[in-house]
Amino acid sequence: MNDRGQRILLWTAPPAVALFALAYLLFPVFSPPLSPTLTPDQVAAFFRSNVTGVLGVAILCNLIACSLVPLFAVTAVQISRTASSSPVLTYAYIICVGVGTTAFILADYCWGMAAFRPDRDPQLTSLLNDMAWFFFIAPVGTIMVQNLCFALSVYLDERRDPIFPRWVAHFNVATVALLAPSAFSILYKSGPLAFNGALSFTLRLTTFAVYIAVMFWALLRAVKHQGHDRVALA
Amino acid sequence: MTSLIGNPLTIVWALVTTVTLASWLVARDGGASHQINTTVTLVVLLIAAVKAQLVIWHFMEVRRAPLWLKATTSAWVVGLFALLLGFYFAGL
Amino acid sequence: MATAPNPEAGQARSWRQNRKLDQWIAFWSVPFFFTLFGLVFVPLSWMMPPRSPSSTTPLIVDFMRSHNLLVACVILTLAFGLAPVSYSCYLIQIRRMSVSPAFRYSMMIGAITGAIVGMLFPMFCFGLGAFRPGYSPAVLTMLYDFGYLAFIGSLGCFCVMWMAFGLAILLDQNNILPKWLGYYTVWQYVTELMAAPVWIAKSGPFAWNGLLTFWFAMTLYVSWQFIVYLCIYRAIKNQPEAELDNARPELQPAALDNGSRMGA
Amino acid sequence: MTDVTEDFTTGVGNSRPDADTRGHVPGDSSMWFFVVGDLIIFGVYFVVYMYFRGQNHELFLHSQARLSLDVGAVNTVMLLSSSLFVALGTVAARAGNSAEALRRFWTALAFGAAFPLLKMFEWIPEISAGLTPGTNLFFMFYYVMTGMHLCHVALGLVIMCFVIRNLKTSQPPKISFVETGATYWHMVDVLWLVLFALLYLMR
Repeated sequence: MNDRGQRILLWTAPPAVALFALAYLLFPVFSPPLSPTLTPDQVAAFFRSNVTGVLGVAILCNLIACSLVPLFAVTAVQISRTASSSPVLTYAYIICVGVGTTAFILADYCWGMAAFRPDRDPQLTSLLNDMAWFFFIAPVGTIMVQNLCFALSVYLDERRDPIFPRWVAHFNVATVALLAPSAFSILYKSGPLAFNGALSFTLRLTTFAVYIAVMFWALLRAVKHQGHDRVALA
Repeated sequence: MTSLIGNPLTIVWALVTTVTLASWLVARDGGASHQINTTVTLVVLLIAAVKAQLVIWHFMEVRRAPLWLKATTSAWVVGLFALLLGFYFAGL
Repeated sequence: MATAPNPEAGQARSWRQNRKLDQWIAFWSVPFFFTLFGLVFVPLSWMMPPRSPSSTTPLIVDFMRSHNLLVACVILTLAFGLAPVSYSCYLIQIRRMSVSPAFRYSMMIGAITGAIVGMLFPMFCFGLGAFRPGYSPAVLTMLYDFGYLAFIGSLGCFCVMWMAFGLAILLDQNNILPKWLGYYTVWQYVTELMAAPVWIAKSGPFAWNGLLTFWFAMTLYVSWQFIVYLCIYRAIKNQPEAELDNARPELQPAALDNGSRMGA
Repeated sequence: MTDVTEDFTTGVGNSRPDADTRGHVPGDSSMWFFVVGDLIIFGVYFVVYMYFRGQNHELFLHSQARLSLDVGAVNTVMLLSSSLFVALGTVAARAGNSAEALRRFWTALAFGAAFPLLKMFEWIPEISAGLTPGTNLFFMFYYVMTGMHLCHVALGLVIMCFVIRNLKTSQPPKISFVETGATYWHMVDVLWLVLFALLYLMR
């Protein structure tokens, strides 16, 4: 009875992921990802020639920006079920999700702004594009702490049949290592660490996608085995 | 029953109010020309110090408070107005 | 890692078996984060103490183009996830108080807003200025103003946090944290009011580098941050084992289950 | 430091100094931590104001001329009278006479509520005349200090409403809460006395 709500929330994740994939494929800025070495005039020209594409995806992302929050909410509930001495990890997890989602929304705003009036001064369009990339790629701090909190709660779980298998925790720690390099995208304009580089862009997005898939599966299993011990996260 | 008129608090109030009105008059005509007037400032600040001490002492009942409270509040009043006058005369 | 002496039956327990391990990890991450924060802001990028809002444009342009700002940005984007951990240290103490959960929820929401508008966004404003050399002085000055005003001028989110935290301490009957700390926390609300004029004044004591709005408010804030941190240490230490969520059954007082302990 | 004389409700006469309550801290002691701290914070503001006034006497004097001294004086009398009735109300409440205490606190609330109204009558003409915090340093000090004081007055009025509710509902009223509210209100009054002298009267 208690986990029906959580199951419903969990099953909102697959359509959300589908929409994010759609947005990723349709987004002209991503195919191929804009290079940081572009001069402001080239960036302005790019936005002038792709207004509909960028605006369309910006609106779509604006709508689905928080669509993965239910998944994270269910994770927070499951973290609070693992019997650590206090909900410190749950609260940290919730705040990290809030901050991370807001950063993504700000990135979406900046791209939307750049495309809203593409005949702006090229410097401003280039600034908005840079700001969008900053907010999209760079802030990995919260996702890393989020995953570490989750991993810690699994390690500290003293139940006979633990809520999550140990490897899920190891996986979360691994994602932290994989996401860390994209914070350095601020320092470089070319090479693997740049915005469009292999490490900062492709590795980060694939890691995040795999992370969502694994968490979705692990949460489904955890919610199914929750039975009826009522959780008072409060 | 505590009568209103003879009450020491009312006396303190009356004193402080008249002093306020007095300093208002002093400032109104004495300082009407709006240039530096050290006597007005000195009088006004000292009156304010006395008023503050009276309110703290009687209204806030610090009169019957333990020593540490009396000391802190008096130190604040004296220290503050000393600093104020100090900076005022330093800035002349 | 501090090995908090465990009041368990005397046998030496390595810190791994400590019952409050998650709280101690969260607790000891805060000084690390604040020292890192301090190092990044003052010696590394010399962002703090802030320059004057009315400094000349060449000075602003020169400062905004320094490479250290980018390095500061990177370190902060890696570490700023620890800010929520420090806020959750406060939240778990509020949860132990006999107050409604509304206090910790409002503090949580304030924390989420504060982490973005008060830290990440201004940091990126400075990073963006240094990222691309081609920007005109006008754009750089805008980023410079936006960065400092967002850092020092973000008021509302912290207002609600300190008010919720202060009120929770004052209304709490379990005396988790001392009452004077509650009043001290409400003062932080006053320091936010004191910072409001930064949006108006461009020089003098009320500018964003002014004597009153920055230095005095900062001394009040930093001293409070240090003192509240000591009180949290004491609160974690004094929490009886039985009261923990993962208390073993024999320690658990008979009728208490997880739900009933929280205030209505 | 628990306030040992908290529920001390002797029918003490108003004039005789009460030897037995020597060392009686009105309200709870941690509230005094707040009061003294607030006095110190405002004290720093006053001293910094005086320092910057010393830097630029002309500007401060001419700006000061634009203030209306009369509203300031009336406001001072309002706060003083409100403080008087709060003090009288506390004495009556301690004497166990809740009805009398209630009447006095209502009067105090009336006088106290007049303060923000008068302040608005003072501020709105000034702001519409173009004297805003951004005009010059004096007006920044003027608006910031009186603004922060106004916030304290607003909080004081709210606390006074709670005191009145306490007097009306609980028999006997919680004396320490009444005293705490009174202490806070008197502090607000003291701050205004100094503000009035610094902003309006001094030359």
